[in-house]
Amino acid sequence: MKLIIAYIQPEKLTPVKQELYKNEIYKMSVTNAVGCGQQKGYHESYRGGDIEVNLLKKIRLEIAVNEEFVKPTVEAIIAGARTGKIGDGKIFVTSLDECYRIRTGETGKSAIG
Amino acid sequence: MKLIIAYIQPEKLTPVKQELYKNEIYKMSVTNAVGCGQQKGYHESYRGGDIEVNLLKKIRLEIAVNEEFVKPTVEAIIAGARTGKIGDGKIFVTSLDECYRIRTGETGKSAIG
Amino acid sequence: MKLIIAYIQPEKLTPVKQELYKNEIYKMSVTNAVGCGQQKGYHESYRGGDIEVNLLKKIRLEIAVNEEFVKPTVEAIIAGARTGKIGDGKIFVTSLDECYRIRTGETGKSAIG
Amino acid sequence: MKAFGFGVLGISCLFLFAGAEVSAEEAKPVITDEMFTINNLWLLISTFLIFIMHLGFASLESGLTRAKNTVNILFKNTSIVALGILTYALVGFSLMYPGTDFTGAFFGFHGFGLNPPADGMGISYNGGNSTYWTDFIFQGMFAATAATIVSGAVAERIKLHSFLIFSAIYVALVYPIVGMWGWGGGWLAEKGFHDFAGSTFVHSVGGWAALAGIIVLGPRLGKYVNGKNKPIPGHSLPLAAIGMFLLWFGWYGFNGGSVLNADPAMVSLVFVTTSLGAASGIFTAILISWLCQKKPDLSMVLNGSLAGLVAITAGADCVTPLEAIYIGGIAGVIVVLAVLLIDNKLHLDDPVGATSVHLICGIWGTLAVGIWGVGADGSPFAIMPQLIGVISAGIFCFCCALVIFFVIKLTLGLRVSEEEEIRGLDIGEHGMEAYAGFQIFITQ
Amino acid sequence: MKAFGFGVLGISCLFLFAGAEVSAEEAKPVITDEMFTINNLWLLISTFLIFIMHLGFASLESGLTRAKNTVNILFKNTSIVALGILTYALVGFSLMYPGTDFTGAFFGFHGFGLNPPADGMGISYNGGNSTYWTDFIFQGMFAATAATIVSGAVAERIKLHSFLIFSAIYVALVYPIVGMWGWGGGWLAEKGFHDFAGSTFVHSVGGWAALAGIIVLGPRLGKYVNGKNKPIPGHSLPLAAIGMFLLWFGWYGFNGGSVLNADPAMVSLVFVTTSLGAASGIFTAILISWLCQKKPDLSMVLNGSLAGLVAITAGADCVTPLEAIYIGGIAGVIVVLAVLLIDNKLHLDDPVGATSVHLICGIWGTLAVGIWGVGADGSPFAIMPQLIGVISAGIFCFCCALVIFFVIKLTLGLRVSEEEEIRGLDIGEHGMEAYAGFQIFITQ
Amino acid sequence: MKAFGFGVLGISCLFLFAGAEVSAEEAKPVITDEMFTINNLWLLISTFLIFIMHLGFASLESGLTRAKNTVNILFKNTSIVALGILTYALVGFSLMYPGTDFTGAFFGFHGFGLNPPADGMGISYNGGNSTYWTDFIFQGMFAATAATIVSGAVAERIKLHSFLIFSAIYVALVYPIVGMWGWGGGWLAEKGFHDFAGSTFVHSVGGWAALAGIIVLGPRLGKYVNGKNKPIPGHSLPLAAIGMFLLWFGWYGFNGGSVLNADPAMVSLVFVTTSLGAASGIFTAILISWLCQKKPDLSMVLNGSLAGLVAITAGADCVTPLEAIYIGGIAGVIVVLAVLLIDNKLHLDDPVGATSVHLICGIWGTLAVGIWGVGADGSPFAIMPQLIGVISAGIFCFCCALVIFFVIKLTLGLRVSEEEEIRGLDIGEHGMEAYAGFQIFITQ
Ligand SMILES: Nc1ncnc2c1ncn2[C@@H]1O[C@H](COP(=O)(O)OP(=O)(O)O)[C@@H](O)[C@H]1O
Ligand SMILES: Nc1ncnc2c1ncn2[C@@H]1O[C@H](COP(=O)(O)OP(=O)(O)O)[C@@H](O)[C@H]1O
Ligand SMILES: Nc1ncnc2c1ncn2[C@@H]1O[C@H](COP(=O)(O)OP(=O)(O)O)[C@@H](O)[C@H]1O
Repeated sequence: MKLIIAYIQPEKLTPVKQELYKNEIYKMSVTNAVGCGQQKGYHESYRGGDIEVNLLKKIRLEIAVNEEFVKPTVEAIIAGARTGKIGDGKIFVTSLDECYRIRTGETGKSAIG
Repeated sequence: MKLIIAYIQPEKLTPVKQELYKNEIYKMSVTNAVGCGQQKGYHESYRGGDIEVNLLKKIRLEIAVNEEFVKPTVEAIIAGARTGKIGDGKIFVTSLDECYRIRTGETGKSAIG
Repeated sequence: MKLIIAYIQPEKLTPVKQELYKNEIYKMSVTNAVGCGQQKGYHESYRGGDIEVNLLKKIRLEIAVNEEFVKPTVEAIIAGARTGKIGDGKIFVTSLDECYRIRTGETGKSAIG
Repeated sequence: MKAFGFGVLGISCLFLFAGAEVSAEEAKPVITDEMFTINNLWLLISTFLIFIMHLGFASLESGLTRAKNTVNILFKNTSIVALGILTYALVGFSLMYPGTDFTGAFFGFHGFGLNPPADGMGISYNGGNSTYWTDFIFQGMFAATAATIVSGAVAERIKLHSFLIFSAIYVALVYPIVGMWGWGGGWLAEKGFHDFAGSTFVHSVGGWAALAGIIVLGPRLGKYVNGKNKPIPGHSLPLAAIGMFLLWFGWYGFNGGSVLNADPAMVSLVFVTTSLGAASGIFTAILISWLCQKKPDLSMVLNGSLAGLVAITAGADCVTPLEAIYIGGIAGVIVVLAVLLIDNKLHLDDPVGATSVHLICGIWGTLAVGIWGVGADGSPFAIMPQLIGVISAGIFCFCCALVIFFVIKLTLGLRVSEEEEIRGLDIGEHGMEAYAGFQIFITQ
Repeated sequence: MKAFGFGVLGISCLFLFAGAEVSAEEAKPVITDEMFTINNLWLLISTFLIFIMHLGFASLESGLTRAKNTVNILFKNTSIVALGILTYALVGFSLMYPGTDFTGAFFGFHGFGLNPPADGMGISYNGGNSTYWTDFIFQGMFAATAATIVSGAVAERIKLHSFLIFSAIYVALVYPIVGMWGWGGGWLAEKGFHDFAGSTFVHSVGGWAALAGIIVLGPRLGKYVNGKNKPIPGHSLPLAAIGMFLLWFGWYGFNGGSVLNADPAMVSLVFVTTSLGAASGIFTAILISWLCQKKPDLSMVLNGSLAGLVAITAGADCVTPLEAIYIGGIAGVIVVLAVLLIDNKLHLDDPVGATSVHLICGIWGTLAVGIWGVGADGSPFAIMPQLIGVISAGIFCFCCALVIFFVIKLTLGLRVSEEEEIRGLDIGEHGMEAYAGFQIFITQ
Repeated sequence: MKAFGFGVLGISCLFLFAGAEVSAEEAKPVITDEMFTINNLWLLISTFLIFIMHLGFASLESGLTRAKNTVNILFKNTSIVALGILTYALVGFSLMYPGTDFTGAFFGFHGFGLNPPADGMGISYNGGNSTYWTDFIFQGMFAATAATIVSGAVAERIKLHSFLIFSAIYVALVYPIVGMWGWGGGWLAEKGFHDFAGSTFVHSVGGWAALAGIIVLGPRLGKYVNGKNKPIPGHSLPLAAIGMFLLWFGWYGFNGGSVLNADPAMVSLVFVTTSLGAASGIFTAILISWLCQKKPDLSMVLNGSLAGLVAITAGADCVTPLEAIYIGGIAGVIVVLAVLLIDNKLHLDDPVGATSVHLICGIWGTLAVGIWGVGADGSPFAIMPQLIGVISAGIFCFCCALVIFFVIKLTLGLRVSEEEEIRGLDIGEHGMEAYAGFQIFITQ
């Protein structure tokens, strides 16, 4: 089992979700994040003082999947989020040791979906 | 060392915390998240247009523990969060390679607690 | 590749960022979190009722790095965040199986930076 | 003694000006067109001041409750203004001021709808104080406030349509019937009961219904756990503070307009007593909150100012500025202790403190007239009529409210489902959120 | 018939008071200093009431749009007040009230700047209704509202400087020229067209420009996807509710002040019709929204109250309270259906519903005068002049607005870049955020 | 020249109406009951307008600071209203208007508490302008504003009780003593110093204390790092905009009421100059902010409007509308440059720009009277008395404020602990948060 973490542009959440649904991945968790990557920030100014904003708003996805779903998931995210412009985001994959469904107490591969 | 990630219903945070305390797990980090799982979403409407809300509000817990605490932690979360209804949530367990306490610079098993 | 997760005091974000930049770590993701650790909470009161606040505001950093950067990253975080007082925070290190840059589709070590 | 007092006040106003050569001969009509126009204008100005109190209530109540129920509260407050004005036009005005045929009565009715008399727009209609239309709209704006008071107390758990039906009935029937007892020339007026601008007839009337509501509804989920009070903080204290300031602002019309003409001595006295009552309520609420709660609680201090205002309302025209400071100051203490008692001891869940502010301080203010108040003729008011007024209005309103709430509970249901309460009434009742795009998470 | 109606109204006011022994002899000047002072004061009070409507618009519009564009909207609304008053002093007042030389004309101009006549501060200037300064500032406060209406409709996508230039031109030239047709004694006034306080001359004038704006600009990104309407919820309904209440509050000056003096009968009638129009708009909007949308939509109900207010504005002085209930109630229904039509069917993206509220209900209100309105002389108004007024003002305003928008589009550009629209105009145009420190994430 | 000017203004008002046959014979008392009632009413209306300025300050200040200190700011502003009114009743009114015994003096005192004279409610009390109660409450509402100005400047770091004690002393003693110099018939009045509604006596008085406060307190943590200015953005610009609009709204009473009667010519002139001053301040602030900061800064434009208002306050009654545009426009430029200077160069940390708006523009406005102002008798005001007034008030207020702040610093302490400042004064001083349930994270 793998845990996939992806950072995408906020406005890409809906297309990514649609791509995931197409690939039959229906479960996910989403949080807000700010990040800095290759994308440069911008400047705000307030009462004459300069504010450098280099932590940009991003959406963080967390998706736990069984091994066979890793590829479709990654592909779906890329399909939905890629524009070719800097700031498109990153996907990280880590290993998952165990998974429980709280409602039933199920564990492992069957609990994930 | 393991890192336990759990998604629970927002209103279950207090009971889960109480169960964790009972099992002598006092350290945790909490973030807000929205998620879709088996639980169906609902519809909002705004000025006559329909909005499908399928990312529901959840609480994300992150708890780093030594191996012997994994079971009590998972059990405590289940004890506090289970209602038997869809939407109760999920628990994921991943491995932790290292852990540092910033204040003292301690590492490893002793740093975690 | 490793994924470093750190919890720090909110007001330490800027110094930590500066230390990271010094060590040439430019990429990171930041989220808000609340946490309980050794640091005791405090009491609020509202209309005569007591509210115990033991989940304190923290900043959560997520930084994916190649192995050789783990040490500098951890050191930079400690350098920026340590005050010696309880509540300084924790750093967790987990393994990363894979990493993709969405824009280019690059993977692995070269995608991370 | 509102509408009923028109004549009396008109005369007292003449009296005041006696030495001022209004006209060459005393025989001529003493109210000139100019005076009529000023008096009428002042009542209209008061009308828009009272109107903005509805925004005050809406802000205060939504500020002191959770973000997930904000749309619902705003919706209720918006609806109540409309319901209040419309039902007052339909039956309320007629029930409350049924005319001299019903002097001393418990109940009177003058027919449906608005029926301006032939001279309704002239000086003669109301002793040169106002036209019939002014009379109606000024009184109509008052009406809705009573229902708004309930709205805050029952917030975060009552079904929308059930609340709207309750409010419509209460404001259309109960409010004007009780009001008629005093202001419409009914039996309480005969007894010498004095409630200048409505400590009893508006605030307690609303407060009793609030009390009935929270008893029938029960506390919000998670408010009292294992017999312990778990505070549920309001989601926006700026909104609450805006509410308080707008209420105080509107109160200048509420009390000032209740003079029912623009008499300089009277209106300026009322402005002074009203201001000092509010200021003094804030002052003592700060002190007592600092003492009892260790750290001074803004929500309590906001309540303190409203407590002072509610309390001074009954006697704003008949106490001295110094007495206004006493009345408001005592109200500021009472309200903090009342909140602590009602919430922490009695475990009656009133999210905005409506019962403490409007009911308890409304009673205090009404009784204070019996302690310090001195009538226009120089004779002090007695405490007994005040007590009779407080008790009789209390019994009537509380019983009516209980009955209406129970009937609604049995027929339509009163309380939303547990699931809806957890998710919030905004989604449950309205299918929308108050702050789209902000992250609002509430874990209780 | 505003400034033009001064004389007429002054006389009608005398007439009303005829039986009231104002003075010993009929020959004496009938407007006393006192009456002059009252009349003048009432217009000044109305002025500050109208002023606060700008805060109402600012709140309503920022509440009904996204947090990322809030600074921009507040900025526009703040600028418009200033632009409105300044351009009105420069040319607007002179274009709108060019004087009797231009009676019955399409266009008139009296010279740049403010030029008080010799008797400008005395009773004789305006039949004892107001001084020249009062006249100017009362009318000047009106002017800016027309531009503010546009602001909401074109929100979240228009370039700041382009909008400011549009507004300055529109409020300096188009608004006063059309207004002159009716209120300045122009050709529509001659035709017997009646628009008491501006259902057409303010609200429709603004509404037509709003319509032109949203046509030229196109919808916001992501609003209509594959022919489907994707709602973009407003970020703060408390702000929107504050906006509505303040607008209603200000409307008492908007309509009440349009009587142009403090005549008790007239002003109180206007207060009653205005209140009932709004209340009844809320009432029907609740019903229709509950029916059509299953769950009652707060944003629609807020629109409902404004719809009632806009509709009653044309005839607030010449319909009965009962007819006001009809007019407002029908407006409440119209506005909900209009929003559903314009947004869901026509796919014209109007974030705050400005076209539905101000344009559609402005037209309805103007026509309603032709149905129910009865003039001061007792003869009913005809529908044809009203129709002519609606159509001619519509054609003129819509064409002017279209042309101005197009010229700006071709020269300066009208719409911000896609990237800026996604990130928000606050960062793009102002380099700042409305809620620093709050987490605001919007995924569309 | 406020209370002192009563007589003069009363006469000028008679004068204006001379040609208007007020009464049959000139010998009769010229102020009728009607005129008395209107004048008095206008002052009471102004009173509630000034009252709402406190909400304006509360909103503006909390909007321009961080969410973690919002409860604290709202608390301070609520307390100040109460303290202001109560201390003004106790000593302020008596210090400020000690009566003719102290004409030309530096200091006078008329005894504790409110002591209405025998004719305090009649026409004779104040030349038919107001009753004693009106006089008191109108002036009392003014008093608190001076302290409120300080509140914003010292925000986010001052201890609650220390601030409250400072405010109580400042508003009870310093404000009325300085005010007496001009408005109470003191030595500055004798010198021919003219400050119509308080550019100096209210705004600079507050501004000097603000300056003293920020010097003694030092900047907020993290505001200037290694000699570089790090902006700390306000947490809610809608709140700040609400604040600005409400302040402007209230200013119609602040300036309009300072005419001290309802004289149509005077009050309408004041409305026009006030409106144009504010509009023009906005206009130039937009231009200069667009130029200096590249992107137009809403917080600067809000300051611009207030700058225009503060500046026009001293001469609103004695300059022409065109001059009002100049005065406001120059103020709009000054305020932006002053903020840039004070914050970016002098590194004096004033979160809301109170010193730039109230102090600097207050001085500018006072001097502008010496440039353009023309007295009621047609002779222009001289610049020297204005300069003397500015300097003497400045020295007195600044020294007093410094001393009080230092004494408090040495005894009670002035600044909260570093830890409390980081976590926020809401938790530290009040044990509560302004936005429970919202996630507010601030990393500085
Ligand atoms: N090494 C990293 N560690 C943590 N987060 C990262 C890392 N690299 C990128 N991110 C996250 O991904 C977001 C987008 O990254 P960016 O560098 O702009 O993508 P790219 O360079 O592929 O266009 C960043 O804002 C950040 O939140
Ligand atoms: N595979 C997954 N990956 C990421 N998050 C998940 C996954 N499955 C569930 N979640 C999270 O857990 C929450 C609850 O899941 P749900 O399916 O409703 O639980 P159950 O089916 O066990 O009742 C979801 O809203 C989501 O945030
Ligand atoms: N075992 C853990 N699991 C998850 N989060 C933790 C854990 N320990 C600490 N944290 C996070 O780190 C923050 C700081 O921890 P704290 O115990 O106060 O540090 P220290 O004891 O090193 O001074 C906590 O608020 C919490 O968010």
